Amino acid sequence: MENVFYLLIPELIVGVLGLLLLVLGLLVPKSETKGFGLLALSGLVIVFLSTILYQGQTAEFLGGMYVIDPFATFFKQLVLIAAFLVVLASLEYVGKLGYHFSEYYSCLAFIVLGMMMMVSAGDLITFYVGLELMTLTFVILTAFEKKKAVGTEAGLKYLILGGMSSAVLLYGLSLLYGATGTTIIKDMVGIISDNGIQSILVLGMVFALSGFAFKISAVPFHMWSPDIYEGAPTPITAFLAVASKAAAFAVFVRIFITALPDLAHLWIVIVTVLAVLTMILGNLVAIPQTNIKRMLAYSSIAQAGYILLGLIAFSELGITALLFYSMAYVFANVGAFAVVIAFYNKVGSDQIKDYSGLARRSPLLAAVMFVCLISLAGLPPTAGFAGKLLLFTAVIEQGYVWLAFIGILMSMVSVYYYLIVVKHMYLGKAEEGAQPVTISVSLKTALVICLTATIFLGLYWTPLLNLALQAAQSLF
Amino acid sequence: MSFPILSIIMLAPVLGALVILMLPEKEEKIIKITAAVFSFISLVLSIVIFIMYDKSAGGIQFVEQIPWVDYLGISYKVGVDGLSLPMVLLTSLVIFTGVFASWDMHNRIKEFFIFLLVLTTGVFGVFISLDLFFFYLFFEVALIPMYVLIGVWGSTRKEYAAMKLTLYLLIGSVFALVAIIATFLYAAAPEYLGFITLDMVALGTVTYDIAFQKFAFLLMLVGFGFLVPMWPLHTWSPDGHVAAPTAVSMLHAGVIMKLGGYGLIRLGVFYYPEGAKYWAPVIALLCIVNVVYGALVAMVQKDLKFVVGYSSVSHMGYVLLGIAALNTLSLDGAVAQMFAHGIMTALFFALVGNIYHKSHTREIARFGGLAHQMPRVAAGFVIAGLASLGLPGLNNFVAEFLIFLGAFSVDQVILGFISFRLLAILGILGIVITATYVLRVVQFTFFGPRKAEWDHLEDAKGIEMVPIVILIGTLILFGVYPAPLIDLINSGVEPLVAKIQAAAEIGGIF
Amino acid sequence: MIKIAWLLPLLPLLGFVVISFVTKRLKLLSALVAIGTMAASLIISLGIAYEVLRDGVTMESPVEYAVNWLSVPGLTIEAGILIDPLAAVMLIVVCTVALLVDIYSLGYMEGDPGYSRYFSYLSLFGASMLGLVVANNYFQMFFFWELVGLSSYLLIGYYFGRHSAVQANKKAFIANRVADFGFLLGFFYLFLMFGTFNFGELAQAMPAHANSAMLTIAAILVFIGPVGKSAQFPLHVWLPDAMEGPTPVSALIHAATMVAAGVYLVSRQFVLFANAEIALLVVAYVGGFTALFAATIAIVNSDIKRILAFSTLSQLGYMMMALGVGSVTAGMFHLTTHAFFKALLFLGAGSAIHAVHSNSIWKMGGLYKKMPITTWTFVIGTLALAGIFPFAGFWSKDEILLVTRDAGFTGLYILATFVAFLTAFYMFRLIFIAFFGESRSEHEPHESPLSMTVPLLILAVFSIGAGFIGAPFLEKAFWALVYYGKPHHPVPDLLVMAVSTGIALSGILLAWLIYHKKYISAEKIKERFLVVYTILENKYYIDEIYQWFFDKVVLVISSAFNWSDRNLVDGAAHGISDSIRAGGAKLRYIQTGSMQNYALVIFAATILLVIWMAIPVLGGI
Amino acid sequence: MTSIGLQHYLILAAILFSIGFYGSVAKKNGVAVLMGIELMLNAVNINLIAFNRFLNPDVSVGMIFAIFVIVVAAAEVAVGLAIIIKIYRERLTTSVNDIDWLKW
Amino acid sequence: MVDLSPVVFWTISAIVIGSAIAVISSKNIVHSALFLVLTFVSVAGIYATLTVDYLAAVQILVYAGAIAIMLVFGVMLTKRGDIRESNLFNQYKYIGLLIAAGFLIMTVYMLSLTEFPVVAGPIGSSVELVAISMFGDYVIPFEGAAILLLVAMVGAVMIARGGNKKQ
Repeated sequence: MENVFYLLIPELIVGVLGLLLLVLGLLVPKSETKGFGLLALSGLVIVFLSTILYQGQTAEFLGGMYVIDPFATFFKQLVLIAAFLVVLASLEYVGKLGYHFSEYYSCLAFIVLGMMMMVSAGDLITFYVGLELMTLTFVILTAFEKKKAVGTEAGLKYLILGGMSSAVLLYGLSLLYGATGTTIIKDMVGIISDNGIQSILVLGMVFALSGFAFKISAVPFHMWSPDIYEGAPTPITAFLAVASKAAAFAVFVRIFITALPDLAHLWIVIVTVLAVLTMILGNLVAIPQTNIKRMLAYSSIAQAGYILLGLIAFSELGITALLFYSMAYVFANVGAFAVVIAFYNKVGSDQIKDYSGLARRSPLLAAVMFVCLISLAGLPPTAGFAGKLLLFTAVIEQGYVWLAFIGILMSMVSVYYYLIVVKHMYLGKAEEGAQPVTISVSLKTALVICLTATIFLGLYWTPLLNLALQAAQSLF
Repeated sequence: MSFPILSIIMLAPVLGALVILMLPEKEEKIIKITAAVFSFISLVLSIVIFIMYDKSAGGIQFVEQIPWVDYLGISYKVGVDGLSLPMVLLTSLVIFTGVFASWDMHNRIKEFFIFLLVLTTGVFGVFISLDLFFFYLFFEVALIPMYVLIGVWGSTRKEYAAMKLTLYLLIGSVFALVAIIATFLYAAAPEYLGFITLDMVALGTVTYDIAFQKFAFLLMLVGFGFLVPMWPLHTWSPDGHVAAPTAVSMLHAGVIMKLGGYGLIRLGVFYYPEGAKYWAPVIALLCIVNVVYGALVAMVQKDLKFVVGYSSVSHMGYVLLGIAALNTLSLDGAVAQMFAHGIMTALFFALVGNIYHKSHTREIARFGGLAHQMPRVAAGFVIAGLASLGLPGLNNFVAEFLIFLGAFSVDQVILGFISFRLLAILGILGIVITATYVLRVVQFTFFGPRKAEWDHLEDAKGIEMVPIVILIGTLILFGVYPAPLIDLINSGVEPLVAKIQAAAEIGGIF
Repeated sequence: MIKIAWLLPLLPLLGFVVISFVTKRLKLLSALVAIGTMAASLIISLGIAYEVLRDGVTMESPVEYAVNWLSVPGLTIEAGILIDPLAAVMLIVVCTVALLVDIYSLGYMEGDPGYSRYFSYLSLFGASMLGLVVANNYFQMFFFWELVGLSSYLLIGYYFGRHSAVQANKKAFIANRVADFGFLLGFFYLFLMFGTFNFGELAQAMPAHANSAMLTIAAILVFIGPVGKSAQFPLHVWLPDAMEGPTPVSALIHAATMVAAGVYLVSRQFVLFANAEIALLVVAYVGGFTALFAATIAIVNSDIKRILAFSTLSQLGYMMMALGVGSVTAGMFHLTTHAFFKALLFLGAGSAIHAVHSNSIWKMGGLYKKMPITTWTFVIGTLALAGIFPFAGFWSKDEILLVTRDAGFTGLYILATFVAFLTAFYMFRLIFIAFFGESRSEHEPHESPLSMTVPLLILAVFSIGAGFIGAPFLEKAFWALVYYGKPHHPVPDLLVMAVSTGIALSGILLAWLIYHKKYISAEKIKERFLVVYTILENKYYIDEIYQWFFDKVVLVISSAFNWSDRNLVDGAAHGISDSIRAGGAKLRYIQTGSMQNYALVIFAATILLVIWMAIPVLGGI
Repeated sequence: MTSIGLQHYLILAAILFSIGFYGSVAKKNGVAVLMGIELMLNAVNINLIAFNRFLNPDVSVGMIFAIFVIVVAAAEVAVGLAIIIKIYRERLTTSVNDIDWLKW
Repeated sequence: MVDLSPVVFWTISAIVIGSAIAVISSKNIVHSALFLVLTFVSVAGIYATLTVDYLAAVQILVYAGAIAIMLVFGVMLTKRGDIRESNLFNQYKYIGLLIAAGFLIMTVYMLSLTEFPVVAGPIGSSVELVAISMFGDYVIPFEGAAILLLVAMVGAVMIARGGNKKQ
């Protein structure tokens, strides 16, 4: 066997980073807190750079257990970008927290590791372990905050619902294993076409799909997510909404496209139904929300519906669109959550009505929020539009015009509740004596990155599109 | 590549916005001057291309092209022809005058001009884009800032109106977007182009299947119908006009609504001539509702801006009538009407804004005899009103004349006893109703005995006169000597008509 | 001079521009600009007339030149000049009256704050009217047709501070709009049939379609234009109200020139009507009816300007009737003479009003002592109008009666003769009440200044002499110049002359008896025919009918549409958005907060999917 | 009595899974809910091992999978109990019924 | 075919299901925990019937030994009120039953439709195979699982230390 373990360097660095942070937390005195964040940041940058080294490479090792291909690399980079932005957005938050500095960043690093394992997983076991590493660590980060009962509640809900859903997922995976006799994803397809479609396979597929639908929070498997998004610390919510969803999508796509194309006629209809329900319900329920995190949670649910369109198209273009949109979604959603974080840090409220007059109190926050919401709504000139254009093109290409219609109409519904936020920010009047909202440098950096990326990718999307295309081609 | 004049026209406003972004908020004067200067650049260059455009050659000129996204065949491609050039000129005129019409504003000036200029870039972009991606991109860029502009600086139920307007227009754009995607996917099929492209010119060379045309044109019709606005999709427009601040009303009624007509011609009729023929009867019926209904509703409005708002609904019906008739004269007229109505309605809103700014009311019943205090405003308003009712010597007349003549010459029965000609007659009747409500408003607002209540109102003077003079000048210039404008438009309409004539004979929907 | 005919409209237009933007504050200079440009136009007109006579320009061989104003495939619109004797006559009439009115206004408008504005409007009117006269195609005609309407609108509403004035100008404009609607449709039809607007080209093409239904429809539609502009029944309502404008304006626009434009239009393209017999009949009967209709109203009116206005209506009806029976010559001849004496009458009335500050004839009386020039010129004008030999009206009216009878329209002939009687009667009623008898004025009347009386005198000369240009005993007169088809030399018919003169004199006599000598009590007659009187006094309630139509039909429909717009159209939109919002508000409660509930939903959904996949009918295996 | 085959094990697993599921949704006590999840995971393990044993006994993929499942289950229980303890301290209850502050 | 006494299988299965039902139905959480241990042990018995001895041992050690004890600790630490009423059903008693039954029925139905290509044959030394794989092909998930346990440990401490008493 050729020695290709050097391809694991990114994973190794992340793992070492997590452990290092954990150990340093025991050694360094409590007063030295800033260092952890910066260490985490620089570590993530290094990891990101190391993934760039493997750009475009394809390799498998350990008998197909682990796969490095552009698809995986794309998602790894996506996760790393999200993590980087979240760490930037967390610095101030953690600083205020006053405890668990090192553990916090180390957990983030382990989440990243879990996600990287997931997206690179070539077999079900690796995927499962990565998934659980990610989920469990998220549970910890959701619930660890002291004096915050909703956080604990969210953690419990996530743990129990996540546990139950992964039991179902696991049940499904066990059936897939039973039906094919292997856990290597890319070996399955051959066996399935030899054996034909058995009912156990279908059962396994449905259970697995149910598990994935849970992770990407597609309606009606979404029910956990608004509560957890609302209860979790906001940086974690951002990370959860963006990266965990993206990682789940990565595996979802990899398994269903690579292993189960013979069942496509079955799962595409299911996914279509889920996508429609997701787009409709997510957007409708977001309308009456008064808490911005919860509103963004529902909007994230709806976004998953759009991303599913790429899978429904089941084509190179569709997957490209899915990848592109996921990346666009990272910047937009993290940007929006970063504004929420910055606002919460200063004002201590997540209520939409408290955003009144934000445009006067902090033009930057308002502008970033505005642009990010526009991107989430899929309007030009933002990355969200480019992504949605690709998605809708992909589904219309496959003849699902009605689906595109529902999608676009629902994104117009989403404009309504996004505009409510804009309304408060720009049209509303701040209370008497409201101070300008100051933003820390790190948050400002995150905000500006999100803003720039969202607009740049909306105007000039060739580079990202090419990356996504390369990634999508590696699957087919 | 030669001098990128179109790109500069388009980008000048957004550059202005960037400059303003750097300026401190307190320097209101400098901000306004900056806005004026950058919009003036656009104006001058628009006039330059208006003059330099080679009408005898026709076609698309001043083309700039930069590859953008190869995978989807997207390129940054801009250019103008006889359809878009008048719109570009219109936009630059309206924005330039709009800046001056906002000279008296003092509330959050900096943000206002930033949004306004970004919006303007969007509008320019739509008109010059020759690539569907950029077309749609600019289209939306032109819509989004509207929400904030109306919501923050507006009046009278501004939040409601802003939301309504934005949602209506966005929903309209949904239909257009689906049609756009369907079109380029369709054209990419091997039997047509064989490669995927969003180049509007290349897509125009494809002959689409009739069933597809019917479907796609309907989408375009509904989509752009929201913008035009076509009855019954129109209710956003009076509310929006009323709520918007002066410059936005001007830009909005003057230009944004034209995006609908422009889009319908440029994308709808041009790509799907058969579809257009199929749906023309529906357009014709609805547009007459627009004309007559809009005019009648305008008659009983109590708010000056509502009158103008509904008059826009009515007048844009003529544009649709011109499109429905699908012949050279009517299409010439439709484009000319978009131009003329844009100027006219901008003038209206500039004047109403002027009055409102000073009197803080727009209720017609409270006014009366304002001509005593504000003779210049009154004169301007009367001229705008005369333009609105299609008086010869003003640009609108030429446009309406062409539309009527074009529509009148269509010999087609639509439904039962309703023929195209009858609808054209009803349309012409619309100008009688227009005369009635315009003169009523003029009478109740400006004429009659002097009211001491309004003695504090000052007449327009100095910088306030800039928009009034420019807009009236344009109306008269192209009213008395329309040949440059109409020839230009015609050079753009000719290929369109050739396409319509080449299209298969297909009956209307009924 | 014909070569520079295009200057005709441009000069006054220049005057308009100069006054509006340059001399606005210099009142006298403004007036001089207006007068100067109009005088220049008059000189050009005279030059043109001279050349027409010298070069033998006839109706068949007009001088025409044009440039393309607008040209798109399928449509060419020219801006052109068409000079033939008809146009030349009209030019002279317009320029002369306009110049005199301009001069008159110098004095009449003295001290008015809007002096410059007034003269700018007059110049605008001059430009539009001259442009209309020289037009060589329908489009250009329509163009200026509307502009004269605009000038009329502006001038009627000159006193914009008065409710009645702005009400009147609105009414005038709308009535004209309605008419123009027909006009526009009419020449659209012509364009559809022949593909051109040019008079000459149309004239050549029309005979091929003589009396076709389409041509008839086109002719009738075109005629609606003149019905409005020349205030024929039923669109006459605006003209009496138009008297709200300054009196010189009434003289110029609403008596002499603009209202005659309708007659001019019909004459201009008479070939259209000649080839549509039914349309021609319509013209004749509408004209005849209007002549009678207006004259009856004039009998009971007490406003001096309105009496003159109704008289104008009546006389325009005469002209239309003359055209309708086929004689362009008679119609245009009457137009010419009428222009002078009616202008005279209006200016005289203006002079009187100026003196007594009232329009009511009952507030005047005995003016002949204080205002001799006004009075006697007024009497001359009245005699001309009544058609007393040898005043101008006699010749032209006689010719109309003659051609009507000759064309076989006996009914119309009798009607016209009766109208002549009525005319004489109501005009002398006016004279006797307003200028003779007791003075009832609250003011001390005095003779008007020179700038006002000189035009009166000049016009009086025309009122006496203008008739001779068309007198039947002349060998080469008006009839030889202005005609349709071939010139028709009217043979003087003594019977017609005698009857008309006699009947006019009897009208005068009756008026004298009733209003001067008071042998017959006007009150008694009034009481006796109270119903008739009331109807006449209320002008046959036409205004009320229109008002009712507007208030109860148009406004009601408008309000209904407005309501539906707010409630149905918008209501539907609100309904959709509200239901979406309500849907969201309801759906949020499925999120109960209980995690076991969530788990149940998730598993239930999973099972449903399994069931779905297990049933082949639903697409499962 | 027929010989015991793969189906029997799979059905046993399915029953155990259903019971586990029922326990985790129908019990109030948070610890009982965790117990239910453990039962479900055990059911999966039975599945995995049965498949491994009956279908391809020569490689031990299913067993390894099962071991990882056990590891994860252990970790999950640890974290779960920690959270239950924390929530108990905060609200003095372990009844998941009462934990519904976050909703709508 | 594996030589196996059906009687053993049926017996153990009955214990598994019976004790699992007892876990659910017991009103006392401590009893539930004890039944859970029984279930775990009997599942180990099932493994044994499959001749997977190694996993049977792991099952007893980890589940019955560690997890069940941890759960009992959890019960004790959160003890409150009457222990005999500590494990009651909630409002989803019936609907939960319905869905669980539906789940069971559908799963069994689908399983019954499938033909399995059963490969008879003795299993190799399970411990050996597992050990080789664990540090061979499965090294990445193995390391991942290690980190997972570490994180779970750290996290459990982080969480359990937080939270303050609140009446």
